[in-house]
Amino acid sequence: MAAVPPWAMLLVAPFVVLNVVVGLVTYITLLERKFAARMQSRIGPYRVGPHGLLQPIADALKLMMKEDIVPAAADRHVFNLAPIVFLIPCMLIFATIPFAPGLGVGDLNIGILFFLAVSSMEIVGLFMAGWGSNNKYALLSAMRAVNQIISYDLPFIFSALVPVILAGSLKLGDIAALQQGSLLHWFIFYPVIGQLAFIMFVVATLAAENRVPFDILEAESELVAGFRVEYSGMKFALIQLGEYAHMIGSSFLGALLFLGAWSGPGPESIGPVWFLLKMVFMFLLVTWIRWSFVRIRADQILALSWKVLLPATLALLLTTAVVVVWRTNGF
Amino acid sequence: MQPADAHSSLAARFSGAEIGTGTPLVVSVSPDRWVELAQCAKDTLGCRFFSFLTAVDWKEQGLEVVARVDNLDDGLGVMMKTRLGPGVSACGSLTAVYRGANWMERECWDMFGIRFEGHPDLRRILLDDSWEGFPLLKSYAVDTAYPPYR
Amino acid sequence: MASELATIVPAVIRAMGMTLRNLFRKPITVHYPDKPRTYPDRYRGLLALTYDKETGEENCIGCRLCEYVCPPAVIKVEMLKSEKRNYAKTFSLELYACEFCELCVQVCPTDAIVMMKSFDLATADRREMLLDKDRLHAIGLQHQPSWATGNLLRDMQTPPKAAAPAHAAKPPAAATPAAATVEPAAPGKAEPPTPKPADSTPAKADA
Amino acid sequence: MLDRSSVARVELDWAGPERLTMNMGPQHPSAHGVFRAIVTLEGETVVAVDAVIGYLHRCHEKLAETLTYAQYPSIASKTDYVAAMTSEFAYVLAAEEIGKIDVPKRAQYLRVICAELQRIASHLLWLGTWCMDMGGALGGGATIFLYCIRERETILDLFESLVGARLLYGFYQVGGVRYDIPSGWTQACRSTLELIEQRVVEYERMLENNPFFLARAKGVGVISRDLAQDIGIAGPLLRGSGISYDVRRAAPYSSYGDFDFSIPIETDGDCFARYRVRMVEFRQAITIIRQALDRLPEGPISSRPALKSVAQTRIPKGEAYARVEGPRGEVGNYMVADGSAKPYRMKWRGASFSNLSVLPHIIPGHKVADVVAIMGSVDPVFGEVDR
Repeated sequence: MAAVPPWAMLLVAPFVVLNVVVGLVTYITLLERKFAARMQSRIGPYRVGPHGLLQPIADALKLMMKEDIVPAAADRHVFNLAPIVFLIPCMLIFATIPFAPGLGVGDLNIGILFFLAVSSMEIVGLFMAGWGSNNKYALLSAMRAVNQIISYDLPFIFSALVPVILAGSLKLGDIAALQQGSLLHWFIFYPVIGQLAFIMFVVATLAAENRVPFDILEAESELVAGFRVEYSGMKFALIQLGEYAHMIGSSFLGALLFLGAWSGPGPESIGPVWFLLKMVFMFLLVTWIRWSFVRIRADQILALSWKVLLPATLALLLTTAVVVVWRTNGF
Repeated sequence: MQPADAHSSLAARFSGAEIGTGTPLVVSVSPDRWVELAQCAKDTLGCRFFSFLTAVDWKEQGLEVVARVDNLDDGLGVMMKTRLGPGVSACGSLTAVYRGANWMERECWDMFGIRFEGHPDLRRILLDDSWEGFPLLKSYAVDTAYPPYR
Repeated sequence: MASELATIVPAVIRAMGMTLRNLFRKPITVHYPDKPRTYPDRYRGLLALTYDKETGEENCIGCRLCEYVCPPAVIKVEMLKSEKRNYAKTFSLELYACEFCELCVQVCPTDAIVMMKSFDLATADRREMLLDKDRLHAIGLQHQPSWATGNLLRDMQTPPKAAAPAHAAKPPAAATPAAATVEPAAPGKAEPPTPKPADSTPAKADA
Repeated sequence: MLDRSSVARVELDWAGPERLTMNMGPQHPSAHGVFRAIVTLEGETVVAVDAVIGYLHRCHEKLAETLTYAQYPSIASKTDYVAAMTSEFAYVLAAEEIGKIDVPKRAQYLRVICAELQRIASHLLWLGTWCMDMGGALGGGATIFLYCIRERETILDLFESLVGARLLYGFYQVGGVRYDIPSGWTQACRSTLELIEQRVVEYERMLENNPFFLARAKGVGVISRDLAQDIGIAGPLLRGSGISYDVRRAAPYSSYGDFDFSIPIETDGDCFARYRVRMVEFRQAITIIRQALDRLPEGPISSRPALKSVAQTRIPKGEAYARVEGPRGEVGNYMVADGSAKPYRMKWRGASFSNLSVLPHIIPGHKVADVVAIMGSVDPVFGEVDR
C-alpha cells in the first residue's frame, strides 16, 4: 500500500468502492428475493444459472435493453435528471464508511454527519421524479416522500447520535474502533440504551429506506409504483440501484454503529468480511420485517414519527448524554 | 310482523292489489302505487333489507318490475311486482325509499330501458354508454351486433 | 402506553415468528414443465376421440348429441350415414373456446369422446387448437385418458331402479355411523347400485 | 430539440380549490379485477367517489335464456369464479324449487360439503388479496397472500379429484350432483381440514393484535346497520354490521338445518369486524363439513335420470327466488320458467354487486390508502358484479 502515491489512492478507492457497491446491489437483490421466497414457501429465482445465481445479471441486461419511455406530457429535463440526482447521494454515502481500520475512501472527522446529511438528499431526486412524471400517482407519492423523509430524518439522526455520544466522536472510524475487542464493547450491548437505540434505529431505517411497513411512497396497491411509475429501462434501473445502495449503506451504518463494525474472531485481516456479514444481517433483518407486516397509512406514519419516535429518540439521546457524563465525571 | 299480519295489513291498504298467500309474500300493484307499496313495506312491514330489483319482459303484455325486500328479524320476505303495461317503460323510482335501489335501477335501465322517474343518476351501469338497445328485452336478438362490428 | 406496548411487542414478535417458521418449511413450488404434475383420475383436460382397439374403427356415430349440449357451441359434427352404423364425416372442436365442462363426454352414447389427463394446451398458433378428427385421434394416442366416459358418468348419476319406499323424515343425526367410513364409487368403476333403500326425504322447501 | 408546443401539457384536473380527480382502475393493482373508481381527492382525503363497473359484463342473464337447464350450471360457475360452486348451487335450487324436484339426501350433503369447502377457499383468497391490498405485493401482504394461496391449493386439489377441474366445476345439476366422491376422498378432505384449521391459527397469529394491521383495519370503512340493510349488502359485511342474517339459518336449504353451527356477529361494522366474522366462518365451515362427512348417507346422487340429451330437463311454468349463502353473502337466483327446457327469465342477485354498491356511501372521508383496504374488505368478485 505504501508504494501507491496518495493522489492515486484518491482515484482508485472511489472506483473500487463504487464497483463493489454495484456488485453488492445486484447480488443483495438476489439474496432478498431468495430469502423472501423461502419465507413465502417459494423458491425464488431458479432458472437463470444454477439456482438462479445469474438472475441479477439477466435482470440488469433486461433493464438495459428495455425501451426507455418518456411520457409525452412529462417535464423532460426533470424527468431525465431525476434518477441521477437520486442515485448520487445514495452512492456518496459510502464515501465515509471505513470498511476496515484505514480502509475506505475518506474517514472524515464528521463522517456520520456527512452520511446523514447526504442520505437525506435523496428526496430531491424522489421529488423530481414524482413531479417530472406529470402523473397523479407519482405526484402523490412525491408529496408523501417529502413528508415521510423529513419526518423520519430526525429520529434517524437522533438514534444514530446515541452511539456518537457513547463513543465521543463523530468520526466513523473512531466509533468502530471503540467497539473492538470484546462482544460486550458493541454498542448494541450497552445496557438498555444500546438495545433501545438499536430498535429505534431499525425503525427509522425502515422509514428512511421506504420499506414496508413504511413504503407509502411506493405503495403499489394504492399508487401503483409511486414516483417511479413512469420510469422504464435504464432509468428505472438507476432508481432501483440507488434504493438498494441506500439500503446497503444504511445497513453498513447500522452494523458500524451498533454491531462493532469489523470486530470478530480471527485475524484482523478478515475484519471486512465480518463487517460485510453484519451488514447482510442488518439487511436481512430489515427484509424480514418487510415481508412480515402490512403497510400503514401515510397519516399514521407521520403520527408515529412525530408523536412517538421523535420524543422517544430525543429522550433517549438526553438520557445517553446524562449517563455518559455521569460515568465519566460522576457528577 | 308475521306473514298473515302482513297479508292483512297490505290487503287493507292496497285494495286493488293481488296479494299471494305463500312465502315469500307476492304483492302486485299498479305502477302508480309502486313507490307507496315500497314505503309501506319498509315502514309498516319492517322490510328494511333491500334484496334486488329487476324486470321481466312479458313480450306484448309489457314489462313487469319485480323487487324483493326482507324483514330480517321476522324472516318475512315480500316480492313486490308491478306491471307497467304494453309499451310503457316508465316507473317510479325506489331510490328515495331504499338506497340500494340506485344501482339495481340503473341496471334495469341498462338492460330493459325502464326509466325510473326520480332516480338521481340514471346512467347505464354495466354496458357502455354508447350501447344501442336494451339487451334483456325479448325483442333484442342474442346475436345483435355491437355497433363497431356491424 | 405501557399496556399498549405489552400487546404490541408480543404481537410483532409473533408475526415475525410466523414468517421465520415458514422460512424453514419446505417450499411448495413445483418445477412444472420439468417435473410433470400428477393428474387425478377424473381430470378434465384435452378432448380426444376414441377408436376401437381391435378394428381401428372410430366409436363416434355422428349423432351430434355433443354438438347440441355443448354450452359454448364449440363442437361441429356432420353425420355420414352408412349401413351398419353411422360415422362422423367431420368432427371439429374449437378447443380455444372449450370450457371443459365434460357435458359432451356425459351425453356421448358410445363413449366416443373422452377427456385426457393433460392440460398442455399452450401453442403459438391459435389454429392449432381447432381440432379435427385426425388431431383428436392423435391426442387420444398421446395422452392418458381420464376415468370418465359417457356410460360411467351416467351410471354414477342414475338413481337405482328399485323405487325407494318413501319413508318419512329420516333423522340425519341417526344416520349409520358406518357411513362415515364407507367409501363409495371407487374411481375406475361405476358406483354399484346400493342395496340399501335410497333415502328419498323430500328436499326442503326453500323460502 | 423536439417541438413540444404540439404536445398538450396535461394539467392536473382541478375540480375546485386543492382538488384532484384520480382514476383508480380499471387497470390498477388493487382493482380486484376490473373496477374503476374515480376518486376526487383533497390532499390525501377522498371527498367523492364514482364507481364504474361493467368491464367484465357477459350478459349472463341473456345467456341463461338461451341455454337449457342442463347446460347453464356449468356456465353459472363463471359468474362468481372465485366461488364457482355457489352460483351453480343457486341456479339449480331455483330450478328445483319451481319444478318441485326432490334431491336425494346424499346429494344434499355433497352439495353442502362442496359449498362449505368453497367458502373456505374463497375466504382464503379474500384474506390473501385483502392483506395484499394493505401490505403490498412487496411486503407482508404478499407473504400472507402466498400462504393463503398455498392452503387454497389443497382445497382445489380436493375439487380436482372430485370433479376434475380446479376453478369452474359444473358439479351441480338439477336434481342432484354430477359426481360422487371417489375413494379416499373423505380421508383427504379430513386431513385438508385439519391442515387448514392449523393454518388459520397461523394467519391469526400474524394479524391478531398486530399494530400495523389494526391501524389499517380498525375503525375504517364503517357500515352502519341502517345503511347495510338499506343497500342490501349481505354475508360477512352484514354480519360485521351487527345484523344476524345468514340464509343458511334464515331459510335453510339443502339440509343445512341438520348441522350444528353458529353465525358470527360483530357490531363495529368496520374492516376489522368483517375480518373477525370471516375468520370465525372458516371454523364454522370446517365444523359443518366434518358433520356432513360424518353423517354422509348412502344413496343416489341424483333424483333424475342421468343427463343424456340437452333438453332433457324441463321445468314447468312458475317462478321462484332461490338464495344461497355464498362466501360473499346472499347469492340469489330469480327464475321465471315457462315450461320449456330454458328459463324464460333469470336474474342473478350477485352478492358482490350489492356489496360493492355500498362503496360510494362509505369511502368519502377516508384516505387514499383506506380506499383499497375497504375495497378489499368488501371482497368483490367482478365476475359476479358485472355478470
